[in-house]
Amino acid sequence: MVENIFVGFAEWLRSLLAAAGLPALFGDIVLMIVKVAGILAFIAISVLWIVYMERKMAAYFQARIGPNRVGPRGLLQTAADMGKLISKEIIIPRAADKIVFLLMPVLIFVPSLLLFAVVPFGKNMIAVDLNVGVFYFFAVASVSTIIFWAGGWASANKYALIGAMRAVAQMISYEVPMVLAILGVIMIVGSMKMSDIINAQQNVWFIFTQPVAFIIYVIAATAETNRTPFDLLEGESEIIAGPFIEYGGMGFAMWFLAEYANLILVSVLATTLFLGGWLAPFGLTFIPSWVWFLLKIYFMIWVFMWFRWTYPRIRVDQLMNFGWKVLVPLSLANIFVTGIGMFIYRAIGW
Amino acid sequence: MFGQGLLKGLQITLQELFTKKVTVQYPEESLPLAPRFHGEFVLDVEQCIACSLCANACPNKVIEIETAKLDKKRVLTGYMMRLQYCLFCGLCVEACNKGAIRFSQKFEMAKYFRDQIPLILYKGEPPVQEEQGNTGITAGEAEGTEV
Amino acid sequence: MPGSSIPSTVIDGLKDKFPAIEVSENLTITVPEAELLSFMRELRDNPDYDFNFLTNLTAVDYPDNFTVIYNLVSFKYGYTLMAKVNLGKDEPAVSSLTSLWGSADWQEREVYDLFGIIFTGRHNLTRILLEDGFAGYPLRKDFQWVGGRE
Amino acid sequence: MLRTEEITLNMGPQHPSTHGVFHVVLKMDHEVITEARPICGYLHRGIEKLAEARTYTQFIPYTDRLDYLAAMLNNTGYVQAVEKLMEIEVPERAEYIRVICCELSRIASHLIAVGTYSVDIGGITGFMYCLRDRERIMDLFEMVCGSRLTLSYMRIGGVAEDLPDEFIPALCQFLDEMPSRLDEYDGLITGNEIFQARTKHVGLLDPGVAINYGISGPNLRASGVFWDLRKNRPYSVYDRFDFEVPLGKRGDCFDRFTCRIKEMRQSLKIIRQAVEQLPEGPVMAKVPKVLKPPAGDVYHEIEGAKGILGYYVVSDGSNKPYRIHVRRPSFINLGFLNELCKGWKIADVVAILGSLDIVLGEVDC
Repeated sequence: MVENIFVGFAEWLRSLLAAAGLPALFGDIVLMIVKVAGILAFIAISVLWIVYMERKMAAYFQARIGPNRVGPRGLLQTAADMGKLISKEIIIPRAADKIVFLLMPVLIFVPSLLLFAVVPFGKNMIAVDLNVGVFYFFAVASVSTIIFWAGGWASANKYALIGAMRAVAQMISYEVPMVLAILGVIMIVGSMKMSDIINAQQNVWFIFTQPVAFIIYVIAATAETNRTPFDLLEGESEIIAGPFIEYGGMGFAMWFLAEYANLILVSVLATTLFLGGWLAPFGLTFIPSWVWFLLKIYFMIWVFMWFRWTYPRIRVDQLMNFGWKVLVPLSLANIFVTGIGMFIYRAIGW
Repeated sequence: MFGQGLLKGLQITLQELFTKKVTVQYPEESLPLAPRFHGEFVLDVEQCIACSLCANACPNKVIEIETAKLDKKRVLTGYMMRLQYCLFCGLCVEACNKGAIRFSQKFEMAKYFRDQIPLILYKGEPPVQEEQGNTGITAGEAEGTEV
Repeated sequence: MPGSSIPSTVIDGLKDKFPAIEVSENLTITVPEAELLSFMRELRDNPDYDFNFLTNLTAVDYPDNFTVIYNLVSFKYGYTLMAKVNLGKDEPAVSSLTSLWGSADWQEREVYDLFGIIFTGRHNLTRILLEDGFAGYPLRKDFQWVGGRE
Repeated sequence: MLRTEEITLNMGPQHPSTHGVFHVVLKMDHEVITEARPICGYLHRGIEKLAEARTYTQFIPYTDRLDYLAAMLNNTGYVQAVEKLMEIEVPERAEYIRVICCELSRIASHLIAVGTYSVDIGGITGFMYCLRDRERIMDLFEMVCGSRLTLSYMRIGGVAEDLPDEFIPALCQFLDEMPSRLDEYDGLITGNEIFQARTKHVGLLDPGVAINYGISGPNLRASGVFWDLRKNRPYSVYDRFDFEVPLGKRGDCFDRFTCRIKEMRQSLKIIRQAVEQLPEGPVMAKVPKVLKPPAGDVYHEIEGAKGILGYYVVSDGSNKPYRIHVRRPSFINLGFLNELCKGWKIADVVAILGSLDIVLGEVDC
């Protein structure tokens, strides 16, 4: 069965280890390692693929054809780029805080990796199905703000400093409406467990019951992932690359890839919360749940790319105004309306 | 109103996603060049009377002509263009009354070393007597013998 | 060209006010250096001429003197006017027009940079195109440059 | 209270949105600019000095390298100045060809202005579309004169060669397709709310101040001043064409941007009329092989793509110009940058600088 190919593999592995006479704890540990390895492989491959996809999509939106020289249809372009970036010399500015400067590009991956633990890839395909899944997601995701800031600060460059400050301001401001928007969904579900949220969408996806929340979420997520029109901390036409300006070679590649890992994560969350997660639409259940999940997150990623290659960049004060004066009140209003709606719903007692 | 322009932009980029792409895959395919294209120079040695009009017309002193006297007649013995200074403005071609110096359609003029850049269009032996040494090398062959 | 050059009646009026100016055939006005500022102020502020646009400011190094050239345009009437100031070869200096037209600022700096003509009565007269430590003034005819190709 | 201090930020000479090697020293109070000191000259090649060692004809290729995005206009301004000095009458057909080429050049230059402005604001796609369409103009120029960027097509007394046969059909096709492309830019860039939020009411240029600072071209017209030399002081055959001069209302970055898009539409209109009226005949006046203009000087202005492009030519009677000075619109438009940037943010500096549409080849000369 394609549907249960991964779950089945896990069961088979566990039974194999049990048959070999090993204790259950050891089986769990091995299984955990396999899961982590699988997720890491998924991240690595999808990040490489998404970089390629972004370049290809950018090209198609711009009437070009994009990378097409390395490998068939340019598929190995990102791999070749990575090869180049790895082989480059690591340049550390003299004034930079060496340890922080070198540590941050490595650390930036840690929150992303931690977050993948709660990603519901398919039916019964969550590494850890925490009962505070969404909360955990936001708590860990916020940490990356500090890493962006520390990386920019350590570079001892004014552009990096401006970019880092913008990163902090922007990410914190947009975390608020994002969390408030999701609160609507959590109110309806009554649980923060990822699998519960998905199962609550059996009948109707939350994009239809919570459209405002979805729009707020998409906007805030664009800001969280620093993509156009909210790519202020990179802002290549004003502060060039923001916090990453002094990074070259693999240091830069790490930041770059982490951005794409974050892009996957926000798409995952959008899919889980609003697009029904692994649930198949129109009863098309013959397609496995994890395929549906991948399709949905790639659709979300594509939408983010579409935004990026269409829109110009907003200014920093406008960004703040928009976040605090439009999105936050709007998301609060959404919670209010959701609350009233739920009250009426229960009062009628459908 | 608010949002309309944003949607319009999305619509335009979505349309472009499906239109024909304009990229030309250069080494494999190339665009047709205009007949007047200013490419590399060719010299019709038979036509050249070594009058130096081209060298004088050049704004940047790119052309270096060597001549020798043969029976009171000037004969071309060397024609070199220092292409690193060339503006490709076409004033030399325009100055030539005989149509000896012309543009070709060749535009791939990159060289690996700086000393390969000067374009030697003609390098002949100084004529000994009569019209013997004048047959020289033609332009096409001269390209291969760059120093 | 319609209305491009300034009518001779206006020139005559100017001559009455500033007897020291010389008007050539093609209506180019040569102004003594001492009267430049008041002459230009008159041109700008008098509503009969209303030369509100200083379009060009440059200089020429003639064998005997430096000449600073001012090209004025009146948007109201469409007049154009070329005014010249002749300066001595030694330490040429002329009063600045930055108080009248903002566009004089950069153009005077450019002339200073390339000709070494001092504009008095303005601030920030520094080199603009060449680096600060550049020796000599390249657009003077006696300027010798070193280097060049081969 | 926290103790704060101004920071000095070097924007350029290597910076993606200074449109070349241009350097602005920004003094900032957090992100707000208190002083923007422009430093130019990184691209100074001494073209005015070079002219003194060359003949009148030989200077034509150097004019290409001033505003290399609108080389035809630079050529035209120079040759017209020399023609004025020598009192040469240019054949009718050559004048029309000049108008066609100049307006194409203006469109090409404005396309770059519009495209790079889109990049400055952050939208890269608009830039690609503009460059894609500019390529069509480059192809047309290649047909006419063999070069794509540095054209050197104009000659003193006419143009270098007559138009090739395949030019007019290709041009007409371009004229037919271009309006829809301009609509596309309007939809993608101009109509975008984010773009409008970034540019409207930013970098306001008061008409009086603009005139005082000698700002010209679309930048001046965006402030609402009707001053287009093609209308106010028609040179060449511009008085025979029916076109409008687009004016702005507020004089902000948005007006400066939209003025360029509107001007492209007008240029298309002029080209269409010029093609219809194009007479037969020679393209070169009878001029001597060696040009020796009479001693004297002349100042001639045309409406360039970036503003008023003036050439001041002094002849001493020899075959080489005694002095050539170019009134470069970009250079003079830049003189007001400091005042324009004060009080705005870094992102706005990029927006303002981009809206002035400078080209460094012209600024530094």
